[in-house]
Amino acid sequence: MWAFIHKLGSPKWFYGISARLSPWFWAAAALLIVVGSVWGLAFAPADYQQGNSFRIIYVHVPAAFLAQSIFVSMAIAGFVFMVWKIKVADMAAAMMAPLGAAMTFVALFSGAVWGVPTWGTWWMWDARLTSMLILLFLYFGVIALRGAFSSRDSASRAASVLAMVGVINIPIIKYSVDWWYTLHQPATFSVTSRPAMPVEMWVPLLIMVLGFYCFFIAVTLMRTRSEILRRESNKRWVRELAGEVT
Amino acid sequence: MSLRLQARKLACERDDRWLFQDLDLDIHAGEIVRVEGPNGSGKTTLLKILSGQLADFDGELYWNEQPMRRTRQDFLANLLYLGHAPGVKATLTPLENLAWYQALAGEPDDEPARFAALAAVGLVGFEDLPAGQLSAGQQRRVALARLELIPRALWVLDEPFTAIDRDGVADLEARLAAHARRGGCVLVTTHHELADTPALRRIRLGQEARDAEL
Amino acid sequence: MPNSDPHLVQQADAVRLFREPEGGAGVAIRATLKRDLVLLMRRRSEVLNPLVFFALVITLFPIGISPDPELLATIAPGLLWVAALLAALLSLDSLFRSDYEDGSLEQLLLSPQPLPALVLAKVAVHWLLTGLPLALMAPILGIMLALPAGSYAVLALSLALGSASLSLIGAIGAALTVGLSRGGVLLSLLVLPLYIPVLIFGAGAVQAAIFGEGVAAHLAILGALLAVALILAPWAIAASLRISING
Amino acid sequence: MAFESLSAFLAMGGHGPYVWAAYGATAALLLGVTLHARAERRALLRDLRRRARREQRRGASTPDSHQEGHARES
Repeated sequence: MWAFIHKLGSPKWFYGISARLSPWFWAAAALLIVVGSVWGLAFAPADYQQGNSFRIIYVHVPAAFLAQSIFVSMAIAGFVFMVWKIKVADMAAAMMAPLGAAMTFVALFSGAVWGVPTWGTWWMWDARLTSMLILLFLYFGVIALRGAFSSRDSASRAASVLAMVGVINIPIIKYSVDWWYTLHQPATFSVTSRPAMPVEMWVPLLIMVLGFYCFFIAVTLMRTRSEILRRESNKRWVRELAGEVT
Repeated sequence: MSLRLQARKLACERDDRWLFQDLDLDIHAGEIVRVEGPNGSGKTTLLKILSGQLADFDGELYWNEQPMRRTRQDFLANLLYLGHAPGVKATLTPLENLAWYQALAGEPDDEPARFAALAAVGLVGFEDLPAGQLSAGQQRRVALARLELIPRALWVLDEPFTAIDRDGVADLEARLAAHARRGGCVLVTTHHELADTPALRRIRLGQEARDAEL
Repeated sequence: MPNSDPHLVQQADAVRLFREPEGGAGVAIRATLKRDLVLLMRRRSEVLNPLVFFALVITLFPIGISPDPELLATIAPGLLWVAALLAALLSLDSLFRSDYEDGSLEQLLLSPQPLPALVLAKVAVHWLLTGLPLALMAPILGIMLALPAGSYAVLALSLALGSASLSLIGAIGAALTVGLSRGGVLLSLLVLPLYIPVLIFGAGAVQAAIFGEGVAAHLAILGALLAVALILAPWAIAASLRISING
Repeated sequence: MAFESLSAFLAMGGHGPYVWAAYGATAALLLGVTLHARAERRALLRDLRRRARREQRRGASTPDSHQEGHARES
C-alpha cells in the first residue's frame, strides 16, 4: 500500500502511466459528449412546461456537477499533498483550479441563458445560481492565492489549506444561501429542481455527466504532465526526455 | 569638455545627529573617489545628495562650476547611479530590463548592444530568463551591465560589489579603472578594498559624528 | 590631475561619455508604457483581482439586503459606482510599490526625461488594465442588479471616463504613501475624499439615463474633471514621488 | 427524434437562441480548454529543448565571454 502510494507520487512514474491512460479518457470524453449532446438536443423529448429551453439542462447540470466535484477533488489533492507530501497531487490540484473555474462559469452562463425564457430575465438571485457564483469566487481566491506567492512550496501549501477550508465551507454556504433565498422569496420555480424525470430525459443527462467527468480527467492528466515538465525541468529524466523529442 | 562636481560646506543632519559637517569636495574627471566610513556614517546619504536625489541638506553643489539647481538636466544626462537595490525587475528578462534603461537614458534602441553588455558581465545564456530566476549576484550583474550599455561620464555606485563573486569583483574593479582612464569619474562606496592606483582618492566619513557624540 | 595616458581610442570614448541633455522623451515614454504593460500581463492576478473584488462586492449587496429586483434596481447605479471605485482604489497601492522596492523608482527619478510624462505613462497603463476592464465589466454586473435597460452604455462610458480621473488622483496618494510600509489604509483615507466629485457625477449620469434625462451634462463634467486631472495630476505625482524618495 | 424538420430543430420551438447560445458557449469553452492544454504542452517541450541548447552554448562560451569582458576594458 505504502509502496504503491509512493510510486504514484513519483512524477516520473505518473508521467509514464498518465501518458498511457489519457488517450482513453480523451476518446471516452469525445464520444460521450457528442452522443449525449446529439441525444439531448435532437432525441430527448421537450419538457411539458419549459419546452425546448429545457435542453440546456444537458450542459448546465454536468457543468454544475463538475464545478463542485473539481473543488472537492482539489481539496482532496491538497489534503494528500499536505499529509503525504506527494508533489504530483499538488500539481494536479494546481491544474484543476482553472478548469473548475471554467466549469463554474459554464454553469453560470448556461443558467443565466436558461433564465431568459424561464424567468424573463438574465439573472435572478436564485439559491443555486447564487451558490454557484460564490463557488466561482472561491475558485478565483484559490487561483489568486497560488499566484501571489513567489515561493512555490508556500504557494502549494497555502492553496491546499484554502481549498480544504473552502470545501468545508461549501455546504455551509449552500444551506445558508438556501435559507436566505426562502426567507426573501418563498420557493418559486427554480431552474433545475423538478420532479422525477422520465428515462428518456435522464439517460442523455447521465451520458453527458460521464462525458464531462472523462473530459475533466483527460485535461487534468494532460496538464499535470505539463506541470511535471515545468517543475521537474532540472531533473535528469526530463532533460533526457527533451533530448529525445528533438 | 570637462567634468567637475563640487560641494561646498556640505552638512547633513539626521535624527538630531550630524552625519557630516563642512564637507568640501572637488571631484574631477579621471578620478575614482571611494567614500569610506563605518556603518551609519552617512555614506549612502552623501551619495544620494551628490547624485541629486536628496534636497534635505545644507551647503551648495556645483556641476561644471554652475550651481546644481540650474544645471540639473545636464547633470542627470551625465549621471549613472546604482543604488543599494539593483533596480532589476524580477518578472522581466535581463534584456527587457536593459531595454527600459536604454530608453530611459534617451539612447536609441539597440539589441546587439544589450547582448554585448550582458556578455561583458558574464550573463551569456541568461539573456531571456526572467530575472527573478537569477541569483542575487546575477541580478546585480544585470544592473552592472548598464555601466557597459549606457555611456555616462559620472558613475555614482553604492556598494556595487555586493553579492558579486571574486571574478566579478576583479572585472568590476578593472571596469572602474578603465572608466577613470577614459576621462570618466567614479564615486563609490564599498567594503571591498580597492587596489591603490593614482586615480584613487578616499573620503573618510564618520569621524565628526563620533566626536560629536563623545 | 591623475588622468594619465589618453589613448587615441580612449579619447574617442571620452567624447561619447559627455552628453548634452537631449530629446528621446518619446522613446522613454513608449518604453515605460511597454514595460508596465508587459509587467502587468505577466502578473495577471494583479489585473484580475480588482475585477473579482468588484464582482464579489456587488454579490454581497443582494445577499445583505434583498434579492428583490425592484429594490436592487433603485440602488444599482450607486452600488456599481461605489464598488468600481473601491476596486480601483484597491489596485492603486501596487502602482509604485514594486518599483520602489526593487530600486527602479529611483532610477526613474534620476532619468533625464520629464518625470511627469513618465508617471503619466505608468498611470495610463494602470487605467488601461484596471479602470477600462472595470468599465467593460460593469454592464454584466448591472444585469445581475436588474439595472433598468437603456443605462448600460452610459454606465460603461461614465466608468471609463471617471476611472481615468480616479487613477490619476489615486496615483498622487499612491506616490505619497509609497515609502510607508503599511500605506494601504492611509492611501484610502487620503484618496477617498478626493473621489467624491467623480462619484457624484458618475453615478448621476447613470441615474439620469435611467430617468430618461439628458446625460450629456454629467458626462461633460466627468470629462472636465478628467481634463483637469490630466493637466495637474502628473506634476503632483512627480512631486510626491520626489518627496517619498527623499524620506 | 423530437423534431419534424431541420428548421424546427434549429428553432427549438422559439427557444433557439438560448439553447444554441448555451451549447455554443459550452462547446467553445471545452474546445478552448483542450487547445490551451495542448498549446501549453508544446510550448513547454519547446522551452525544454531551447534550454538544453542554451546550456550547451553556455558550457561552450563562458570562458570566452570573460575574456571578451577584459578585452573591452583594457
